[in-house]
Amino acid sequence: MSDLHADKVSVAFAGLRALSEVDLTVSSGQIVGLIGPNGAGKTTLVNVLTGFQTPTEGAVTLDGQRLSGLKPNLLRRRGIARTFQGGRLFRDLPVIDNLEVTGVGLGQSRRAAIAEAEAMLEWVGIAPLASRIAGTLPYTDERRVAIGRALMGRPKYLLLDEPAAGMSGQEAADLSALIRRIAGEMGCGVLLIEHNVGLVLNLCDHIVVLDSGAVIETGPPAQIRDSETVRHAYMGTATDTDLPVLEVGA
Amino acid sequence: MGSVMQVVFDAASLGSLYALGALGIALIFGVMRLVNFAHGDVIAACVFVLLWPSVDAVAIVFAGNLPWFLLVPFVLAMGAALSVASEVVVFRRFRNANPATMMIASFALGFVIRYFLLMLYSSRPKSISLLPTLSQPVEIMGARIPLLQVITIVVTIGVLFGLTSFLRRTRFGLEMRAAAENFTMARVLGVRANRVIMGAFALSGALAAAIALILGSQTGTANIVMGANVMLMAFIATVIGGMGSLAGAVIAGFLLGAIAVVMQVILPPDARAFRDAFVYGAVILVLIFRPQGLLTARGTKERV
Amino acid sequence: MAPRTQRRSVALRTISTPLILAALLVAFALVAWASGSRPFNQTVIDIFLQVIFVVGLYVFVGNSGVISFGHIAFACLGGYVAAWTTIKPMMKGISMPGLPDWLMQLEIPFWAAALAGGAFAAFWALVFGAVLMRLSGIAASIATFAMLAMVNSIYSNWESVTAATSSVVGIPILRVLWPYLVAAILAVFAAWAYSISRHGLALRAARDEPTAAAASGIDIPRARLIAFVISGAIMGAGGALYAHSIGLVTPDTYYLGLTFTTLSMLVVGGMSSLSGAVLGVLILSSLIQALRWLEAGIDIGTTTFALPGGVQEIALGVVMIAILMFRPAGIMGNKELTWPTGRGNDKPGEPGETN
Amino acid sequence: MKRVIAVLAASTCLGSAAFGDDDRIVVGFATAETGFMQAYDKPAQDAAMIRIAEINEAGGLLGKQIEVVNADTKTDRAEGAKAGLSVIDAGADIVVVSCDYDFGAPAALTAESSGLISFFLCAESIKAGIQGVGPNSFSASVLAPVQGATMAQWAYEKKEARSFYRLLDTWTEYNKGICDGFDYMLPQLADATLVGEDTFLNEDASIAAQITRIKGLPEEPDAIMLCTMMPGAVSAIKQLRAAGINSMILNGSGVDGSYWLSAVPDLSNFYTPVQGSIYGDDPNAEVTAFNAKFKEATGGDPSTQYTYPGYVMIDVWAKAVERAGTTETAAVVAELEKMNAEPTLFGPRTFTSELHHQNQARYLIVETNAGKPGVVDEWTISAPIPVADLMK
Repeated sequence: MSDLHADKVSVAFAGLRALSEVDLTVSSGQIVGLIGPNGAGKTTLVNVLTGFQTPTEGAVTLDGQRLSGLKPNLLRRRGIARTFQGGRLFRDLPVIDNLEVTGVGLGQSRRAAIAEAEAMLEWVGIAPLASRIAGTLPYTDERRVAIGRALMGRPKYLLLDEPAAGMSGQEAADLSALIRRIAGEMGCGVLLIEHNVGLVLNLCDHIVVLDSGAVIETGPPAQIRDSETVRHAYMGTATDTDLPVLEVGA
Repeated sequence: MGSVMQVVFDAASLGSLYALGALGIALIFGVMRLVNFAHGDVIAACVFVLLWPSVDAVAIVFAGNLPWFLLVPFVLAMGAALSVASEVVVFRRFRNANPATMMIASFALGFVIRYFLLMLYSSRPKSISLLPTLSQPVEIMGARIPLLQVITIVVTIGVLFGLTSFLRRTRFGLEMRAAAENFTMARVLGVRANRVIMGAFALSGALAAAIALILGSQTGTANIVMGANVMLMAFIATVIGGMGSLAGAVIAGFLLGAIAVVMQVILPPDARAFRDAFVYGAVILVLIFRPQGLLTARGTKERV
Repeated sequence: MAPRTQRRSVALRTISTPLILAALLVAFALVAWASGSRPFNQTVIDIFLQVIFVVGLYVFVGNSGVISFGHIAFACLGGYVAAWTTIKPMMKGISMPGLPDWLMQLEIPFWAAALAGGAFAAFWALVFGAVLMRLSGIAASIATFAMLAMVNSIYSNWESVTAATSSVVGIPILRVLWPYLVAAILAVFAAWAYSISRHGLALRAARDEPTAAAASGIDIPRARLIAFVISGAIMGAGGALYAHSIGLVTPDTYYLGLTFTTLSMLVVGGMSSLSGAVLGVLILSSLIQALRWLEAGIDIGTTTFALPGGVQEIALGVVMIAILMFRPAGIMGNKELTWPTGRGNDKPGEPGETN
Repeated sequence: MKRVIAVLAASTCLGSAAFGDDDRIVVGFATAETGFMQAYDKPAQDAAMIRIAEINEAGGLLGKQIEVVNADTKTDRAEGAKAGLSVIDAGADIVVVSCDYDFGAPAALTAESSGLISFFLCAESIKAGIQGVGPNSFSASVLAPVQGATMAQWAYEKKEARSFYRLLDTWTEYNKGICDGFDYMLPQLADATLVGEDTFLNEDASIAAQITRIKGLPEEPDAIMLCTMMPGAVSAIKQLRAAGINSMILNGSGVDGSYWLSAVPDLSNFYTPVQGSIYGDDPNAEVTAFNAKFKEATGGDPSTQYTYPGYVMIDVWAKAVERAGTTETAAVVAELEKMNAEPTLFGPRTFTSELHHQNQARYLIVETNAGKPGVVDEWTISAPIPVADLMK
């Protein structure tokens, strides 16, 4: 069983500790949720796992092999893909090319990259958008393009940074279905950062809760749902947590 | 001891020149993200305002005959005026353009200024006697150095202190610093953009004029391309100092001056001709190890 | 979904751009040929050389978005290769006695010198690029400038091999238009081929969104390096041909003047467009030529109308500023010239298609 | 390919049309009318025009009036090649090119490849001739090394200078030429020593480091051989004097003229070699008469001695044409190469089949004392500088 592992990762910016001794593991086919309030260090952790940030202490390993220190593009070639909060699509390029770029980035020829990109758009369910300029897409479609782009070359792990932000209930449900297929059909390990806690509880096999750069709770959804620590530290009040859970659960 | 002091003075006076230039470039870059290639031509123009337009070999002195206490403010004012005019006429229309476009526009403007000077004064370098009393040697700590070198260093230090307290103490300076750090944010907070930018151009122009005075009295020559060399060095200093960081620009200016002088001193005669290759090699090294510059201005590093 | 899988290949979809540009160049050549004037012929040769330089510059600057002040250094390297390999051995012995023996005896035709110049420049682009391509933005620009200044300083002082600042003469002069036309067209096609290659696509993606490009597996320094080497090769070949067009080389020819001319033409034409690169040259060169004619004086009826000296340069500067004011992204922006009826409005930033 | 041949044929036809035109004699000036070379080209060209006017007034050359065609090089090498082609297409029999070797060479090369004589207005590099441009190329001035050698020998013989310092501006070939001549002469002067050397660049804003090195010497040198040109020369001289260095300064002809002296008030102990004096004190009264004529024609006095070679050029060329009885290149070159110490207004001129340049010449020595330049002596180096030494 292969896994992507953050081993006691700490990151300090100019004396400020953004992460301290964070442990996290994602295995193939597993969906792991990463939640926590704003500024908890979730994106920093994703940056560490994808090579955008070098940990001050600790290490990232893939199947036991140490990865930290490698550049993002090399981690991507090892099969660790990600999406970004802001989307960061190649705005001036058509959708198909957005995917194609990753194909050629991974070493494919343009012809092969186009072929895979077309198949991938189909798989993600946005084939009709192929010729649209990425910068003109609505919000929801942008997320799907970003996911499609990240799935080029069949990565082993996919790190999704707030993919459901601003989505309606139906859209979030469609996204959940897609993420399930990614884990199930592709056997891809997924790390999901999300504010929509309901979605996370509903979808994930395992959840890690960060607060102020440290892991405060970890376990299966049921355990997180009931955790007093999480409720207290993360949400402040109990009522706030219930809302999204009910919404998605319905 | 005397000879070491001499080298220190040589390095400091050349460094001063580059530091003043770098400051002029960095001020405008700070508020506009514009690398102003016309700066060198503003320097040249400031020397030529001392002369009456003519294409003869012999220079006809015009403002150059004023006593120093009138001459210096006159040249500074001309520099500031020319610089502000370039903002109003040209750069104002490029506020939203990308840096490359602005850079080429500034280059084109410099081209226009240079050939305008050529039309008025011809391309022949002219000789001027600017502040001749400065061309006397003085003795300081065992080193006999030209008075002008001392004055250059003193003026530079004075300008640095003046500018620092101006930026720290006055409301205008505060606005300018805010704008240099984050222009959009500064505007939101009520900084008057046009005023700040014009102020930056005026200061930059006055700095160009100060360089013009130093260069003019040092070389005794008015030449339409005389600002180009200082401008290039200043530009390099601005970058290795950390774009947008005024202190970094000054430090890097001094550093470049020191490297150039030290190379001249330590290289064997056969290698001295290649001095510039070594200096630029050093520039590349600095950039490789500190791509963000010696002092990184806040807010210039991109976040994921 | 069926039509998707039948997309024409990228090359077929975009071939119209280099074809149109080549046709434009041929048109210029035919006008010069028809005029029969040797000075005008020489002017058009100059324009073709500028096309080679600006297109070479475009390959790197246009696709990477990094302004390079250093590319003329490669033209310098190429120009001196032409001097080293085409001057008669006896003359080389006089002007550049420090050349190694095999090089001293070498005498090759101009086209081989152009190829050798391109290869030599590409080699140094690889060496310099390996160090410099890690830098981004303005730091990269300054580093490329430092490279130019280094090359200039070395070539200006290495007496025995480059004859220092002195003009090296004896390079066979080639005053026929067609080789330059062919070379310019080849440069256009090379730039186009690079643009549509996977490396070109990857680099343009990195230009627009570097973070996402890195997350897409693109090794940005390497992608830049590839463009740097290819553009270095084009500049080197252009530099060698430039040497053959006037019969001499000096380090000074390949320095700040040419750097700013070529950069200006690229930016005015449209930095991220191949058509912009070519049109920038053709439009600005035509403008310069027209102003020179005016400056030399033209007869209107019985009076001669002439601009005073210096007005030509001032007018050129003013026109450049005006063009950039009204079209900050250059004349072409990031669009390309295509057949008017052509489909494929789906890929801007890539030759052959429009928004 | 056919088209290529067609073009070749077309251009050859054009060329021969120009050669075949025998009714007129045309002097083509491919010189700088704009850009920084204009400052050097224009005075020399004006002087050439004076000689042409004199010849035309006296009945012309081979009985024909000399016509003039111009093309502007814009102080640009590529434009220089075009300007050369322009004047050749306009029927030039001789192509006069820019004063400086670097900027004149492109036009001279076009003349050479068209089989025409080219004359540099005042280039002082040996490459402005057979050794560079080709067998039909000449220069009207004197080689730069002769200037350096002249100053070294004169200072040694007449001023008892023994310790020399060599300060070279590596910017141009001309500067290096002066120092080459100095280097050639110095070992021939018994007990003269080189106490130090340094380099700088014309555009350097400050030469403080170089000056510090001179001041670090145990004793101030008797003479500083300053191999540089305008505008860096003024800057270097000013800084040397400002630092309190009072050694005699020896120069090339490039610093001739009084137009810049205001920048270094009361300059003294400063020596320059010139071919003729612009200060009205030339030992040859005809030079002073020429100066008056020049002023009449152009409205100003000659500002440097580089005015004179233009006059010499037309003078020697016209004599060669007259002797050959034709403007045909080979015949005129042959006549020019026969000239041995041919007298001209500005000293004798010699051309040989080896050298189209002067490797020995009479120079007037101008001393600037308290800011006033004047002729104090004249000097001819004891032997011509061998061509082999010039080619180093």
